[in-house]
Amino acid sequence: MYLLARVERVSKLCENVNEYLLRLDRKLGSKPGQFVMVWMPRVGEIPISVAWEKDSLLKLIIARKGVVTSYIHNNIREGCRFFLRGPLGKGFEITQGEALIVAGGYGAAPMLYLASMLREAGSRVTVALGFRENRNVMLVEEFEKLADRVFVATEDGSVGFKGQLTELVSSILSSSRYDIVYTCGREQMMERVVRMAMNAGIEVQASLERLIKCGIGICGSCTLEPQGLRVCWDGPVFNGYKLIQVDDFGKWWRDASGKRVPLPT
Amino acid sequence: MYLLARVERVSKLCENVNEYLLRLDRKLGSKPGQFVMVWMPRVGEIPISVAWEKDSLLKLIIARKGVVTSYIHNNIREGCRFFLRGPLGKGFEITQGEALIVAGGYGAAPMLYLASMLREAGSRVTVALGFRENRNVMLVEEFEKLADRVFVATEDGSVGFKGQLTELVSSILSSSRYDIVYTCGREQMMERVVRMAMNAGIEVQASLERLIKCGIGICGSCTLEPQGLRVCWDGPVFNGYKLIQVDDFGKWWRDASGKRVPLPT
Amino acid sequence: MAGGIGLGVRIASLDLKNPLIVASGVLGVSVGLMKRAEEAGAAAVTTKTTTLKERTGHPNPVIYELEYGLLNSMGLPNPGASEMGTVVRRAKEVLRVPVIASIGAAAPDEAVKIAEHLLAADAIELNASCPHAKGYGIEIMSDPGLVAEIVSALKSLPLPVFVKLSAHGDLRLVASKAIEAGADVLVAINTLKGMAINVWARRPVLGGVYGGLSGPAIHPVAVRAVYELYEEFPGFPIIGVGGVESWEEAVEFMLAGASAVGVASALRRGFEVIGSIVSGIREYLANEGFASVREMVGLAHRV
Amino acid sequence: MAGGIGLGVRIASLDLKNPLIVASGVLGVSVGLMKRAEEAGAAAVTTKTTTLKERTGHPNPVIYELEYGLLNSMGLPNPGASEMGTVVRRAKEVLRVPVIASIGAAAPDEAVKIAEHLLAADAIELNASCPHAKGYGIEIMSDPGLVAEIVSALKSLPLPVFVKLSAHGDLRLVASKAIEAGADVLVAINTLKGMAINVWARRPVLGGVYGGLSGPAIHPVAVRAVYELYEEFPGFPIIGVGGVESWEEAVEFMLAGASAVGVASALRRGFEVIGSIVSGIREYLANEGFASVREMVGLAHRV
Ligand SMILES: Cc1cc2nc3c(=O)[nH]c(=O)nc-3n(C[C@H](O)[C@H](O)[C@H](O)COP(=O)(O)OP(=O)(O)OC[C@H]3O[C@@H](n4cnc5c(N)ncnc54)[C@H](O)[C@@H]3O)c2cc1C
Ligand SMILES: Cc1cc2nc3c(=O)[nH]c(=O)nc-3n(C[C@H](O)[C@H](O)[C@H](O)COP(=O)(O)OP(=O)(O)OC[C@H]3O[C@@H](n4cnc5c(N)ncnc54)[C@H](O)[C@@H]3O)c2cc1C
Ligand SMILES: Cc1cc2nc3c(=O)[nH]c(=O)nc-3n(C[C@H](O)[C@H](O)[C@H](O)COP(=O)(O)O)c2cc1C
Ligand SMILES: Cc1cc2nc3c(=O)[nH]c(=O)nc-3n(C[C@H](O)[C@H](O)[C@H](O)COP(=O)(O)O)c2cc1C
Ligand code: FES
Ligand code: FES
Repeated sequence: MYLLARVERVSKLCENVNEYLLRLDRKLGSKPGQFVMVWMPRVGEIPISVAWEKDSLLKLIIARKGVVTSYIHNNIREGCRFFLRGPLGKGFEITQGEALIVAGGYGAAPMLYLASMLREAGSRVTVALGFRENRNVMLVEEFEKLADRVFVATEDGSVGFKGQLTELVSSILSSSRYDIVYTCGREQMMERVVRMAMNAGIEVQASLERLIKCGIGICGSCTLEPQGLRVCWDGPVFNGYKLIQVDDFGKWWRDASGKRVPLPT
Repeated sequence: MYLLARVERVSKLCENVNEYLLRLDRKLGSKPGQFVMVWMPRVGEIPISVAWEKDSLLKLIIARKGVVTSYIHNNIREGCRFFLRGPLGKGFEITQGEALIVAGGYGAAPMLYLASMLREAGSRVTVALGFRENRNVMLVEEFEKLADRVFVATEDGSVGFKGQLTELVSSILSSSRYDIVYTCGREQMMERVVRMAMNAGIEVQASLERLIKCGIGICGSCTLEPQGLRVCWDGPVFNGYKLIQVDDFGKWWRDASGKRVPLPT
Repeated sequence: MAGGIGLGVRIASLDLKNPLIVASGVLGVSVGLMKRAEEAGAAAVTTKTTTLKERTGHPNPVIYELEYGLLNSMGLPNPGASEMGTVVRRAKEVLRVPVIASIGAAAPDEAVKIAEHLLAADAIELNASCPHAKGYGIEIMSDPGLVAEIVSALKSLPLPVFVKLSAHGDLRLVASKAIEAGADVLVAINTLKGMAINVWARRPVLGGVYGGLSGPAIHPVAVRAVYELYEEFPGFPIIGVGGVESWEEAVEFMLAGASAVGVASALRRGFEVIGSIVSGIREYLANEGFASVREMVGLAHRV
Repeated sequence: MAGGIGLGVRIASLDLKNPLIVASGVLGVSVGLMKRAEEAGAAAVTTKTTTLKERTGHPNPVIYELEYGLLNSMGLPNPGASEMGTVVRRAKEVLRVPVIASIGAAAPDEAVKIAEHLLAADAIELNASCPHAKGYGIEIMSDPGLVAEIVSALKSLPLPVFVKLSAHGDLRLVASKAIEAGADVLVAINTLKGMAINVWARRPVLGGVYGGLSGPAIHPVAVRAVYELYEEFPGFPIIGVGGVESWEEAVEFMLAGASAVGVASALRRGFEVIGSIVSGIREYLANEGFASVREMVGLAHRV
């Protein structure tokens, strides 16, 4: 019961990150923050966030990381097939008002979709993007089209603010009032953003990653302790007040055997 | 996936024939001529025509014959359960106009329902009923309420016309014009009625019986040769022009092993 | 374009115009139904399993419909080998497609006696797997040596021998014994042994208590069986049976290694399903650029 | 009125507040998920099957959703017995319901070594039936003598031993050997070995190629297994597992002879299904005039 998709266009967003525009054999019907499992026969199956969807068109933004993502980067061209299942998980909840989106690296992928939905809902959207270096910077123009304000931070200062994304966010939060913060990216970054927002009394939602096997909440691979929250089913998006009670948040990951191991940095 | 029914009322229609008014846990949605399989746990399962249906009320008319029917007559009282599956088969097709219903014995069961549907469709309905003796006569008043004219034949002449139902039908057909004849009852009788109607150029539909096992067209138990018509699925109601091409019609039956044996008389 | 695609397959000595065979049981012993199956597009028909003597089968209820399949406890009703011989001869008069005669026997000499009545057929299929008739089927499959003996006895007759396997028991062992004994074709699978209880009646529904599960529910098990058999006996002709309801399951079987496909339960929706499966296979082949249905057999095994 | 109905059952030394147990696998190794299952109303939870050393399981895809069930080829991922011991001890701290520790072993001494890590649990369940991990499960079930040896070795420990059976292989033989060897409870069934092929990819879908079929598709096979076991070993405690999605399948199992019922795949719809099954059982008992859930065990066998 895989959805069949054809690649209509592959675009390079920056070094090691490509965008795949897909035509599906039927509408997916996702919400921002939901994901799909992408199966590459003979290679593997991995979770990828929906970066955008309309009618039967779907965008996925994929960073080169290991086996499957490298296979995709090296082999998948226009006309190739994608096998997908989803949409899976619970996405972001749209809260009207003054919204701040905080995204690090390819964590920006689901945020484009979110930003457009927020605008449709009548929110004002500020975006803070963080990248390591110049060659990792991506999607800034796209966000500029959608959002009211876009800030960029790079660790080497080659673009925008020089420093950590969290420093940028701290100054944004102190200069303006927000109703909601949405974040996606490295978990250590998100943990700090969640705490900042909670301290400022602002609602916050973060999208987590864990090792996704079944993707439908039935294998336990992606659970967070001690609440037994499944990233693939109860998440990947969680509210800040839930997350700060999660011992694993920002600290523990489960390896393929299910054992809790320190979160990779 | 049996439908559960409760007996609301048991009425004796004549010697050895009872009427069961059932309340179902949901609507059956049958057409006249369709049947249900009635399961009596620990006893057996048999086909019985729908005698009437409205909302979640259902009437079945059951003649005492062998194991299952005797069990029902002896044990099933108000408040007891019936297990049903259906509606099964293809029913009568309603042809507007001047209709003649010819029913022998408990073959009258599905005809009450048919008569009421014909009246709803604006047809004029004549009914010819045949019974062996006085103690077999049933449903005459019910038909009188529904139909424009009701004739009765008994072999011993105790009620109505004395003689075979087919003789009565022959005289009815010669005295008046009909657009359609519907028949149900002993197959030898129906065979003659079908030929009479066909000879007179009148459309005719007959409801057949065969050994019903699966009831859903998948076991071959009820097939007619040489066309491979399944009484449970393609029938039980067939058109005259189909039936006169059936070698088995009026002649052959299949026993429980599937072997063709002479039609029981 | 699709017109040029070769749908024909050859299984043992049987030439099939397409890979779709009506499996044993669902056409009963009716020549008329066999003819209807042929007219609907089936490339071969299989008779109900015949025993030596007639059997009336289990009492009603014999069938229980599930959302995802059927349970049946027909209990191998059949008119016996002699009468089935008449049916097969009549079938051969009116059909142009091959007729496969299914037999059920618990010993080699009994099997031969049955088959001798059925020499008008194009092949004998040994039902080594019916799960709900005592003394036949699953019980013989649990004795791989016996299956081999029966097969080799049947090979004394001039017909190809198909062996229909169960997914219960040791599939690969029975298959290898059957092949050694001379079997020409493997058929996999028969129904799985199951049952249903009605909670209000507090009773097993089926008259025979146990029944055979068929339809979509068993399809993944059947595909696995075919895949395993193909892996063990590459190139050996296999007929995949179990849960074929559309062209997709048929293609799945062929990719797993079946040269042809049997269909039974899907016929409860009418004979038209045969035509739609065959044309679906044709369209798939055209879309995927195959020239013949044979090209896809076993492709899922390629590393 | 329904309040007065006894839902409690006792299985070996385990007191269950109702007959619903979460079966092995679907809670992974997460104490948090076990707690959620308890809060949703489960009367006991079973851990993922533990092997001695950790296993990462098969590569993705590990799951394939069907309309009528699931195929999984998890491949017994687990952190190994020592880590699982920690999980079980933690689980016993936060849960009030019994914790059943499932183990997979190919030899008696290995089984005992694993179980020694798990003595905090309330019972050991020997997974004699996992169909997709080489060297474990189905392979040990195909050797009834080995199952017996493992069971009797486990009986040296102070915990009741449950044996989880497969519907492949000789169910009754393995069960009788296990009982002779001292097994306290039979659990039937595990998944059926199956697979799926994607026709466009022309490849088996599951990373492990073969997978275990669960859910409604296997329910009739599971009910049959329980019914057969009860008939063979009347009164012996059985836990029915396979395709329980609502109270009706649970009741079916109990009428067939199960004293308790396990649920796995149905949890893909959320934990609420546990509560709805339990309250459905309660309502059924009330409607049918039973005073206790125990009264209905095995009733479908009454002649
Ligand atoms: C909900 C969710 C949404 C995601 N969305 C995106 C996205 O939009 N764009 C994007 O580029 N990446 C996304 N990822 C991350 C992406 O799934 C991993 O980068 C990818 O799985 C790596 O696979 P690989 O075979 O290339 O790497 P491998 O060589 O197999 O592994 C390298 C590392 O990738 C991660 N990984 C591998 N397999 C999985 C898996 N099944 N689940 C989670 N992590 C895994 C692990 O950290 C692993 O150590 C998302 C992850 C999750 C959980
Ligand atoms: C489509 C159809 C509609 C019917 N409608 C009615 C009806 O409305 N009212 C009514 O009283 N009777 C009806 N019958 C006949 C009724 O099914 C039989 O009288 C009944 O099955 C007898 O069952 P038994 O167990 O009492 O008899 P048994 O002792 O089992 O058998 C006696 C005889 O009944 C017939 N019979 C038994 N089982 C079946 C079966 N499964 N299918 C067909 N015939 C069988 C056979 O002729 C058999 O020889 C209908 C039959 C068919 C095929
Ligand atoms: C009503 C019915 C009767 C059957 N009778 C037989 C039989 O006599 N001999 C046999 O080998 N298989 C018999 N089968 C099994 C089928 O041939 C087939 O193997 C099985 O149903 C799986 O295929 P399906 O899922 O397409 O139904 C029967 C199946 C059904 C549903
Ligand atoms: C994802 C998944 C993982 C499973 N893992 C195990 C396992 O580790 N050990 C085991 O004995 N059974 C395992 N099972 C089998 C279940 O415990 C159960 O026996 C089977 O799924 C049938 O029940 P169901 O139809 O309710 O799912 C697993 C099942 C699923 C779906
Ligand atoms: S990946 Fe299986 S529960 Fe989340
Ligand atoms: S009763 Fe089975 S085909 Fe009609």
